[in-house]
Amino acid sequence: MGAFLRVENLRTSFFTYAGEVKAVDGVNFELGKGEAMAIVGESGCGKSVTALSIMRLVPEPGKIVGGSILFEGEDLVRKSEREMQAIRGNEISMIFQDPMTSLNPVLTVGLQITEALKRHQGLSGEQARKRAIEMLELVGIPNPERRIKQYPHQFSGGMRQRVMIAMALSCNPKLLIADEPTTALDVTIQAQIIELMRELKDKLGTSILIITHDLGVVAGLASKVIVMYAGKVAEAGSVRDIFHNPQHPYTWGLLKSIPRLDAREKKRLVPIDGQPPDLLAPPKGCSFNPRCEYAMRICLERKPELTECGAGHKAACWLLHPMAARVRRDERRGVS
Amino acid sequence: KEEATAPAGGEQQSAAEEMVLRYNLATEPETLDPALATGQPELTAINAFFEGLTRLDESYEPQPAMAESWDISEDGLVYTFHLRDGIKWTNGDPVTAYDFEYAWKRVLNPDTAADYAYMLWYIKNAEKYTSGEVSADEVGIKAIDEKTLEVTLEAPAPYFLSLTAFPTYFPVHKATVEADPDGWAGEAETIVSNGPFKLIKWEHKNVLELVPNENYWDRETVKLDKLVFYTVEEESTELAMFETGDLDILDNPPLEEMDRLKNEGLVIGSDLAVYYYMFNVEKEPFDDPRVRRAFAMAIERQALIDAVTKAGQRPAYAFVPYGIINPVTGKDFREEGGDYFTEDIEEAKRLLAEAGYPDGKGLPPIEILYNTSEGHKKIAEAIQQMWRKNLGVENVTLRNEEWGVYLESRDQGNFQVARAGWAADYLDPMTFLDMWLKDGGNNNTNWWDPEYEDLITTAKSTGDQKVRFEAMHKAEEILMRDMPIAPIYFYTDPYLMKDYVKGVVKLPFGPEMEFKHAYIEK
Amino acid sequence: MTRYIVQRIISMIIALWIIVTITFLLMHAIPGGPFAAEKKVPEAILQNLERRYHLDWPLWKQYLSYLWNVARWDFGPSFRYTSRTVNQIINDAFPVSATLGAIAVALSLLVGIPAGIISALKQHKWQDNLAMLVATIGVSVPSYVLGILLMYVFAVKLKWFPAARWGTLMHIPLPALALAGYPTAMIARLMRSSMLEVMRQDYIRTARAKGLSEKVVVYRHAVKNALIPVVTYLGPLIAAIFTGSFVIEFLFAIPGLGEHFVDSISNRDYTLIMGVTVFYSVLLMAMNLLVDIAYVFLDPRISYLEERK
Amino acid sequence: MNGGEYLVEVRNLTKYFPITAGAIFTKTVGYVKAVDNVSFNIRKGETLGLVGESGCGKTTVGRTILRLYEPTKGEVIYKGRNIYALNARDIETIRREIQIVFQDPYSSLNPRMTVSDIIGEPLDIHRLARDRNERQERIYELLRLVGLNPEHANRYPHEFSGGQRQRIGIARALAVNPNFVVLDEPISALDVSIQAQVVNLLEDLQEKLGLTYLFIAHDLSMVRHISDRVAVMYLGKIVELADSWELYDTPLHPYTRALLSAVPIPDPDIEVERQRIILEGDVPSPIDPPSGCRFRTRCRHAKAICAEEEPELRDAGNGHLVACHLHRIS
Amino acid sequence: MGLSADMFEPIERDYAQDEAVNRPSMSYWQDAWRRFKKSRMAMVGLVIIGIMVIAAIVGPLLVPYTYWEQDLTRTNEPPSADHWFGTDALGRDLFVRVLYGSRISLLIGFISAFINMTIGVIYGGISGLFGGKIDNIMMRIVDILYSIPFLLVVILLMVVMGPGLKSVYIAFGLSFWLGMARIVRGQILSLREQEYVLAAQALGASKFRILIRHLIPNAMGPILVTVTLLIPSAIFTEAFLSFIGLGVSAPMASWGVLAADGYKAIRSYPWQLFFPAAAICITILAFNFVGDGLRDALDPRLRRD
Ligand SMILES: Nc1ncnc2c1ncn2[C@@H]1O[C@H](COP(=O)(O)OP(=O)(O)OP(=O)(O)O)[C@@H](O)[C@H]1O
Ligand SMILES: Nc1ncnc2c1ncn2[C@@H]1O[C@H](COP(=O)(O)OP(=O)(O)OP(=O)(O)O)[C@@H](O)[C@H]1O
Ligand SMILES: [Mg+2]
Ligand SMILES: [Mg+2]
Repeated sequence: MGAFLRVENLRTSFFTYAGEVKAVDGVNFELGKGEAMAIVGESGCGKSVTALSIMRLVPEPGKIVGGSILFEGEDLVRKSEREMQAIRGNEISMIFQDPMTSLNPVLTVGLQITEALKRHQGLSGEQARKRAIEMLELVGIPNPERRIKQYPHQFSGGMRQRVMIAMALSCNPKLLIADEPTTALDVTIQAQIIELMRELKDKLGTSILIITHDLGVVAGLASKVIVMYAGKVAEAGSVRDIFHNPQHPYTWGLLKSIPRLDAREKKRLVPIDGQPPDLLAPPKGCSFNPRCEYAMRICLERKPELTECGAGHKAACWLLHPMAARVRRDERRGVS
Repeated sequence: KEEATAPAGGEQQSAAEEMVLRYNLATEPETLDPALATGQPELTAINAFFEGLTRLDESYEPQPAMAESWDISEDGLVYTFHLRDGIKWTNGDPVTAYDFEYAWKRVLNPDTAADYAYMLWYIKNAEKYTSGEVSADEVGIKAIDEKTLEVTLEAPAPYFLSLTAFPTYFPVHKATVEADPDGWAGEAETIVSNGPFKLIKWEHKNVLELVPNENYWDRETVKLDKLVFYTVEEESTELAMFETGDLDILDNPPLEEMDRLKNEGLVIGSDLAVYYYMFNVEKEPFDDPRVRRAFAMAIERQALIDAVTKAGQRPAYAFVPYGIINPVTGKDFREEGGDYFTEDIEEAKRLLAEAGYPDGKGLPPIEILYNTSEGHKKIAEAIQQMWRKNLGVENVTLRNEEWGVYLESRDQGNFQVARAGWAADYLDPMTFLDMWLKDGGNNNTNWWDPEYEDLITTAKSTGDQKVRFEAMHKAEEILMRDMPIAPIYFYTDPYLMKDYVKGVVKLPFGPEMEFKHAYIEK
Repeated sequence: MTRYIVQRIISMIIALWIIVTITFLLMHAIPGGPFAAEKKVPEAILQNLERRYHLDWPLWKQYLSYLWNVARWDFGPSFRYTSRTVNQIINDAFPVSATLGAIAVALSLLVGIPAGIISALKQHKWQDNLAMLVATIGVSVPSYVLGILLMYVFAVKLKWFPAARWGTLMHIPLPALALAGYPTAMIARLMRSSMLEVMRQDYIRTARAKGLSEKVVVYRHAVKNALIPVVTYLGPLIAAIFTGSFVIEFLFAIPGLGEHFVDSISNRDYTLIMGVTVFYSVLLMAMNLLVDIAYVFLDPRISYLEERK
Repeated sequence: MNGGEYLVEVRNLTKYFPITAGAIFTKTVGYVKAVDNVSFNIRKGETLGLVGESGCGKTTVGRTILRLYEPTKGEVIYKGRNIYALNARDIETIRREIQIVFQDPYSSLNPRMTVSDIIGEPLDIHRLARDRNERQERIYELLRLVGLNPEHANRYPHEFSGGQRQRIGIARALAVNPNFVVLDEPISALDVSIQAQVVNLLEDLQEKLGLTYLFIAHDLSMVRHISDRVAVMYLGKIVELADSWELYDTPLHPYTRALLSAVPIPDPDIEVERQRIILEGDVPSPIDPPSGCRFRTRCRHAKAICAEEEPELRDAGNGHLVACHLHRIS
Repeated sequence: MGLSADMFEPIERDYAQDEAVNRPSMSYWQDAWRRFKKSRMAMVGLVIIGIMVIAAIVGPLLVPYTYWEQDLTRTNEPPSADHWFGTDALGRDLFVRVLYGSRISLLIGFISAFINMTIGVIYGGISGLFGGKIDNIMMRIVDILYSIPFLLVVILLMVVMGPGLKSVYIAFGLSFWLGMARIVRGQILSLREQEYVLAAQALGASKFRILIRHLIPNAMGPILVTVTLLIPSAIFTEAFLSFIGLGVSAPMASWGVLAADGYKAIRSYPWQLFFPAAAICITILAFNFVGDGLRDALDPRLRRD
């Protein structure tokens, strides 16, 4: 049967007047049943588009131009719109990144939560309402009976995000795609939500694909991580691999730039220098090369392949090539 | 019977069994109160279910109706009418001379404020009563008893008998009127009448339905089972209804279809009306009779009729239309009088040059005033072009004004040339001629002539038809000599009836059609 | 909202008063009077008439007495339809116009909204182009031409319907169609334009992500958002169409209110002019109030409570 | 407090949103007490962090300070002038000095403006660019500052990713060289490296130009990093306010403690073993907040007095303000 | 694969290198115009309108007839080589009359579009943006203008100003933007609650700026539809005004007047209606093409080109 979800060489582009924006450019990954995987990476590197591609909801003028998305062995790319309707919300649900615009401003929150329940679970109006209230309670919204009659604009940013979460979780999907689900939440609620997801994963065997910038969340929830850069997977591996043994200079940079609560004194943060690439005209060779401290001549000319560098740990970097000089270990560790 | 409720074509067949005649009044009657009615639709409808002392026959002669007979005094001033026996209102009450007295005085009563009160001003002191100068008792209307009505006139009026066939002279049911003086004639339910038919339904702006009046003295003559009046205003719609069989008479054929309808048997009925252009004789250049004459002569009337008005109108070279018989000679007044001018371009040009405008040069800008209407516009456009072409008058513009504004402009003399029309109130040339008196309310031309005034006064103060007609011919001659007006054509009234419609009489003035004798023959 | 509605009603009454006043003044300012005719009424009779209808009063007195009557919803006797009152005329004619108008509005909504939605969903495809062509013809062919064509084809030629008049159900379809032409086109185009906007919003994506069928996505999630321009248009439309269309009523000989709007002015039937004007403006303002209330239902973010500083 | 001139003084700020019921004849049946009698000051050149539970009224505080919402009560003194007493014209000019970065990056960007229009708008409003070239240059500079590619100037908001949108919002706020910026979760959608870049940028600007920030965020490590002082809000009230390092080292309010214990650590090994203070009980609603101390329903240490009396914000020494009965007692 | 060791040499780089921005920055309107130019239908519409305008200006000079010249012997003739569009009831050449008519009708179309885009949009925008009392007052004024019988105003205008296009413009200016104002207001009421308005406010944008730069561009869809669909009503309203006596005097005629003259003859002389009506239809279609093209061009989410 293979993996529960297997994305192969997925390529999604936006065809703008200025040219083709290759938002996702050959992404590969696998996700097992009941597994949680995180996608991290540069803002604008194609994480959300990857997620949308799986849902087959890439907005115009975007198109999936290649690759396949095997979900339980079936290729979603080839499914008809009608078939997708039965899958969306029911088997795969998604929490969108922008909670403000993702909720319909003119329908009550209650209606928006219940409609998927009615459609996929065949609940009656009253049952669905009960379940909606339950879900809202679960995500920590006070006074849910009253709140379900309100409209999204009457909610705070975080509350809207929780509504989105409640909506996505309500149908007990097999795969949950969460695009930055907790950015607007305070840490206590965030912890609560993460806990909720973890439970879902452990008890119901839900697979989770979470996109986040909060490496703390990654550490707390996921077992696998892929790091994306400029539409490509830069590094993929288990959480441990990524946090303790990162192989890609971009991952190093990421880890270096976090301020930590356990730090003892205020230090200046260390961002990655340079500008992110323009996906319209990505740099030749490795797209990270203009910002890479360790760039070599080959990086300017050839794209690095994703190469194995440990069990289930891969990175796309010429530094891993046997011919490249070894970079000092502590340098890679980044922080501390 | 069942099909009577079916739409469209169905109604046609039921007509065969039920003898229904459907006619289009063309507008909603403003009222069905004989005292207040003024327009043709009202008069037509009222004439069908009310009746006066007399009724006009096919040759427009007054025949006994409510009155069985009458006596006229030697001097022609006192008329004594003898009412029929057994005449009844629709509610069963007898129709009496008192009803007439009441009705006529009601028309004259200042509080009634009837537009057509002046139709009764031939009666002694009538005008004074309307103006509030004398009381009702001094008016020359008197019911001697239930059956006898005595009417005294101000001056001899030989056409008085035909006037009594006019709806303003119809009787009304006193009790009904007094119960609701303003509203009784607004709904079918409250109307009590005395004519050949009886109004049973009046859906406003939609349909009026009449059935024979069982109480009518001449019930046998009335053969229709039902008379239906519609109020369709648009001519092309009327035509469509005529074609689908929803109407039996087409009374207002659209201009655009005239050529086609002529081939289908359109009857050009006569009408007592004239279409003319009037000149403001106080405005340049029409203060000069030669100019007026020249302009009048330069209109190609027949071409205009053929191309534009199309309804077989007759070109007018005088003011009084055809159709009024001189009782002395038995000849038509118009034919006796003949044409007073001809279309003669050369002569027109000569006159214009003589007036100081050779080839139209030096003329001030000229403006033709007309009121909003497709037909008036076309005529004005055509005449503008004719003046341009025939007289070389380049600077003619058209001014279109909304009806009320136009009337005001006319009244204030705020025009150079304006279109106008005039229709008869009664069957006598006087109805056309007394308007050109100096203070005739409708004389907007500012023209007057002392000799003309004398002639009209003479004609008005005698009952001697010979003197009258001679005076009137003379007066018209003076009018046409000075030409404050350019007659254009005499109206006609084209209509088309289904061939199974019989006995309907087309009237030249007042009510449009007489339905008393109508029947269907299939 | 309650306060808002109360405020609105007060402002409507003030507006109504202004309308009455302006119309009254305009009416008396234009030349011509109710008794003017080509064949003039003799002076004495004219005076009687003016006395009867109080036109001999000074204008301010006429105005005040009129205001008082309007306040009691009494429009007085018609000058033209001498045996009837303006109230009677309106009461008789309005139901006819309203029936026809309601059918026409329903028709234009039933056709216009789906047509607009379909064109938006199939933007630049043949469905859209066809709808645009039909809509263009719908607005470029005035209703009288449409009416006359319908009458010719369906009454004169095919004899499916009576040519004109009012009374049975069969009298309704042709004028209703002619009447519905323009609003249908307008609604379809408005709907299309706002649907195009709405269908690209993120929340539509969310709805799709929930696996809702396209129908539900469109009708539940998109239409409500797209309806505001259509509803705005409906306010004045309903007021206008329910009080009748002059052209259509004239053409199809329908005993509605529409003709009175024009005829009363040509006739200088002062009381009728005022009556239909007041009636129409009350209806219009009521409809616009309903529209404004509908906004709040369509878009809960709209609030009338706050005045923006 | 120890010297320092206050740039912004917030006094008794209160903002209630009415809740209505009924369809047409609606009436107000209650209020969401989003911000309830909040007072604090911000010194010139400092960064005040504002943290708290989601929905506790942080955004509302930020927006009301700028008078984007009309306050229910209270005043905000900016440079000695009460912002709520200004007329419309003065407000428009004062907005050159006070800026805000919106929490929701997307809906606060006009979908029909290109990025260069959006960032150029404040320049146009306050006439900060002398000509087109300068305007253009400034736009490119701002884009680079926030880590966006100037090549993207012609794109529209919907063509950007979430984080990119957020940066557009930051660039827009910085365009006018403001004095005081309310940053409403400005970096939540950014990846850590860009976060670092933006935070560094904010700090540089503060250093160079003496900017003052009100920094609203959930990421406590970032808040501590950037703030001089931190205020903690709970259900429309400020419950604790202290110097940032002080607050993190010795949190006094039970809610603050719970909050700090919940911060995830970006290390899978530590994260798995972490002990958190789990807040129990239902989250109360700002519509009818609990009597007395608003946190008492979820507080493990709640005493009888907590339900009776509302604790005031008092100085617990060293400028560390806290609103808790327990603390006073202990 | 031919990898040589020297390719793995680290390189020195200078981070400060600023790649020059090579795409000029475009504003929304410039961008919209660029997209508009690419829309084929819109360009077709523009070309048709252009041809119409040129034909209106020079067309009449090229035809051997004048609009007033009658030939009463050749009335109601069907189209022929002599008279391309046939003749009317007075024997005038319809082709040249349609050409002349286009002068008035196109002008009226543009004027109505202009009035709507200015008075209507701004008025509705202000009303919607300010809301509250101002909105209440402004919308009651609209109600009042809607309610006062147009015909009365027209008659008064006719008396005061006399016929001519000037009075037509005034009549239009008084009434022809009301629907637009309401549509725009409805849109603005909903748009003004958007966050980007708040954002603009926070930037210190004036009310007027918010209206012009933020709200109206977002309300453009319904605005364009309304404008394009009101053009035919404007053309017919002008015909009605001319009929009452306000517009141009006969024998000059606009398309609307020609169509109104022609419609009664629809059964006997259909070409008298057909040609002016077709001219109107084509023009409106062209305006619709342009309107749709504009709508698409103004919607940045629709960048499929
Ligand atoms: N409609 C569009 N047209 C053109 N480019 C687009 C469009 N939508 C997204 N992009 C581009 O695609 C790229 C990937 O976007 P995506 O939303 O997947 O980023 P992301 O990884 O989710 O970033 P973030 O963390 O900031 O949300 C971005 O560079 C963005 O600019
Ligand atoms: N327009 C509104 N109408 C009614 N209630 C509102 C409105 N805006 C905000 N609220 C309510 O006010 C409270 C505070 O909202 P606010 O947006 O200030 O929270 P926040 O602290 O910013 O939360 P978050 O961190 O989730 O953004 C919430 O309960 C919210 O539901
Ligand atoms: Mg994203
Ligand atoms: Mg917030």
